[in-house]
Amino acid sequence: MNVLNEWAFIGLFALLAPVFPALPIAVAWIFRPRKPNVLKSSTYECGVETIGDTWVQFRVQYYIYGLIFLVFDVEMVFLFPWAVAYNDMSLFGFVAGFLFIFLLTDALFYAWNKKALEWV
Amino acid sequence: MEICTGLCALMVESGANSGLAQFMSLLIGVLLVSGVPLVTVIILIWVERKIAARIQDRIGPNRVGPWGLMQTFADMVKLILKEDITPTAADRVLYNASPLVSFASVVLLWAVIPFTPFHFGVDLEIAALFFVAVASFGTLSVMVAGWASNNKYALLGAFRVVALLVSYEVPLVFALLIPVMLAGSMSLVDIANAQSGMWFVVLSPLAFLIFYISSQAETGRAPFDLIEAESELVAGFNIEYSGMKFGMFFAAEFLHVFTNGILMALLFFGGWKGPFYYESPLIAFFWLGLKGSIIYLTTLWIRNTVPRLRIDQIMAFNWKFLVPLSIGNVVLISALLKVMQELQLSPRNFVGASVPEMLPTTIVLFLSNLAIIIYIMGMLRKRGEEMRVSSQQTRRAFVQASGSAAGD
Amino acid sequence: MIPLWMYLAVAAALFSIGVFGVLARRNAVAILMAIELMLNAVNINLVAFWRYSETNTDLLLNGYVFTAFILIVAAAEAAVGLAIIISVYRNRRSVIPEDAHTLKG
Amino acid sequence: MLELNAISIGFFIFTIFTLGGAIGVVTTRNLFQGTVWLMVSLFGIAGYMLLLSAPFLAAVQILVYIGAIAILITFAVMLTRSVTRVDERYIRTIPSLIGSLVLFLILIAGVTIPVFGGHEGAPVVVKTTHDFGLALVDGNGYVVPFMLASLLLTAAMIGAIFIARDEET
Repeated sequence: MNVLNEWAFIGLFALLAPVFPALPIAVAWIFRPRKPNVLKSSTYECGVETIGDTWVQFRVQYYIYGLIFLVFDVEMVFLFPWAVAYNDMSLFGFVAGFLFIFLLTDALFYAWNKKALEWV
Repeated sequence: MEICTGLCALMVESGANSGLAQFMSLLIGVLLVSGVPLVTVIILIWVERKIAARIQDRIGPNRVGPWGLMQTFADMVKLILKEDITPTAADRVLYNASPLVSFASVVLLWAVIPFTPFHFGVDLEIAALFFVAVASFGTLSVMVAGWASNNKYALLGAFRVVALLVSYEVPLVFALLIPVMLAGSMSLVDIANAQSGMWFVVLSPLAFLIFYISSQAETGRAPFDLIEAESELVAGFNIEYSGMKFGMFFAAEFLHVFTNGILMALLFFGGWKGPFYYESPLIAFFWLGLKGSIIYLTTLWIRNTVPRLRIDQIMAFNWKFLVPLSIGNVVLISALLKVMQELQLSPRNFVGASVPEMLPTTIVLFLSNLAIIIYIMGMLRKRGEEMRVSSQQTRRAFVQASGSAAGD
Repeated sequence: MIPLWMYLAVAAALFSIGVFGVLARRNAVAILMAIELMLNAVNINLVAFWRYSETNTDLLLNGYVFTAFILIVAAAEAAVGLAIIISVYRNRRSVIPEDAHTLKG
Repeated sequence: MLELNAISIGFFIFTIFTLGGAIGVVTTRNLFQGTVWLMVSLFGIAGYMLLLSAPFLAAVQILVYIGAIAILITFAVMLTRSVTRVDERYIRTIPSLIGSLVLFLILIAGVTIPVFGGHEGAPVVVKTTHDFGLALVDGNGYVVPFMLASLLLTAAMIGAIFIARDEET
């Protein structure tokens, strides 16, 4: 079983996976009643007609959470290989990994100090 | 997977085209493996409803079939016969694609789950990372669903869900780093095999707890389900969905919870390891299923008993507590492990290590984790007390103020 | 086996599309997305060259590390770039780069 | 010239994904759809990395782009999209189109005309994640990039938070 064959399996799986939910939806599409009217197909908000756009103003806090998440997620690019090879490293391996994590934790504490983690 | 290879050989022998035979055997393998989650989800829906009912002192589904076992099929018929409304303002393509992606991303996770040491879809070298990467499609589908509905509440709900999902992914991944580090591999088969001496949950209970809590949040279950809050809000990002498409979001959530249970059994509880697991693959499969189910049942228990948290509490709990704790745990475990290895007290490779070989490592790691847990519990208790006292004072002041106002 | 030049051709096409997006789009976020496309075209090239390079044991991981590094740079660029766009939007109510001309002499 | 097998089929599919998604990004009017197109395109690139036997990079590509950058871009789109709408998509369309076409032709000529030696060989050993991890902390390896990456991310995070935060809070 070589590497590419494994991924062929995953690829086929990924192609087939959406079919499973699509099948019942397709069956439902055949059987379901279809009686749309203007009121039924309008946006379901609070009974009153929708005013204005969906583009309400969002708070910057969402972006800041996304940002911190992005940084920690990207960090995994290096941390996962580091963890995989960890058992075969010397003490220096630990020191390097520690420095790496420490620098990033710094940024987290900066955000904490600046009250950027607060959901106001 | 040997089934596939064997089948392939058989087909080639009987004179079939080798490329076609390979493709057919792959296809059969895919259908076999993907059958497991699809069958499971049908049972899960019944289990979840029954248990929720029992906890709430109800009987639950009991009409269709024995013990209501056929309830799921009745539900499916109902969902099929429901009218499926697509709002006129919605973005049609994305609106319809989103439930498909949501369910497919969870089913796809099962491609890498090993059922026994030798029966699995594929044993990827990067399976752990694959899990996190594929789960991110689920996050994206939530976002797309919320936006494509073109509804203010759906969009707001989707944003809150996504903010929560991405926040809790950070401690989840850091906790995932610990089994990967201890086993020295990202393959789930290797990780389970490396626990022959000692389960990783004993080596680092803290990592398991963090993983457990954040996967509870990742699946949007109570106490982290404010974003959906079925009984109070009108539902979150899936407000505009109806009929089978809504059912798909629901089924995906149920399946995801169980998948997480199986994953935790593999990462922390030795997977299929148990008495006599090497005798027969069925026994190995039984152990994995048992462990996964127990973890799954505890999540149901929590879901039905713990009250919801406010969104600011959820976020503060994650960023100010779980994330620093999980990072600290990684640093602590890696430091102790390296010291033990340098002192020759710990094996460099846990695969096949016996219990006595693992003992010093286990004791040191377990005690250090335990110390941290006790310390944190004390800290939390103190903090909780402070909050309780201050809230009581506020209430008393309020009562006094309103009482004097009434007296006037 | 796919010949190397096919990967490079795809990367070239991707890079050109990205360049077009950067030059022609007006919205700053769209420009940022086009920049991501260009960075990823470079990534295809790096991985392809890594895979097809002559065997040289010392340099076997260069392409790998480069690619990982570009991922990181792309992430940092997206984070800071979008933050700047949000900040400019907050002050000037505009996401068109031409509108941010305070520093023009 | 190309035999029909899993790799060439995969290459074909991923090319459609990559280039189709890229064209979607630069032509769509709606920025949210643009983000989805970008993800389609980057998914195709992850597929290329698989074909080039770098599954780790492929997974990371999906993790970072679809998992994180897509979310971030969407948040930014929503944050900047409520008051003004940019009605025209393009400025200086024709010159940019010509410029990028010329660039494309030059690049295509560069990759198809083998000026810089034509040999191609696959490395004997395909390195694994494990070797990558070891090289990261090897003093002769990539320990400096490893640390620099951390520094870069820290700087980016602090800078972005500083810029994006509301001044009044």
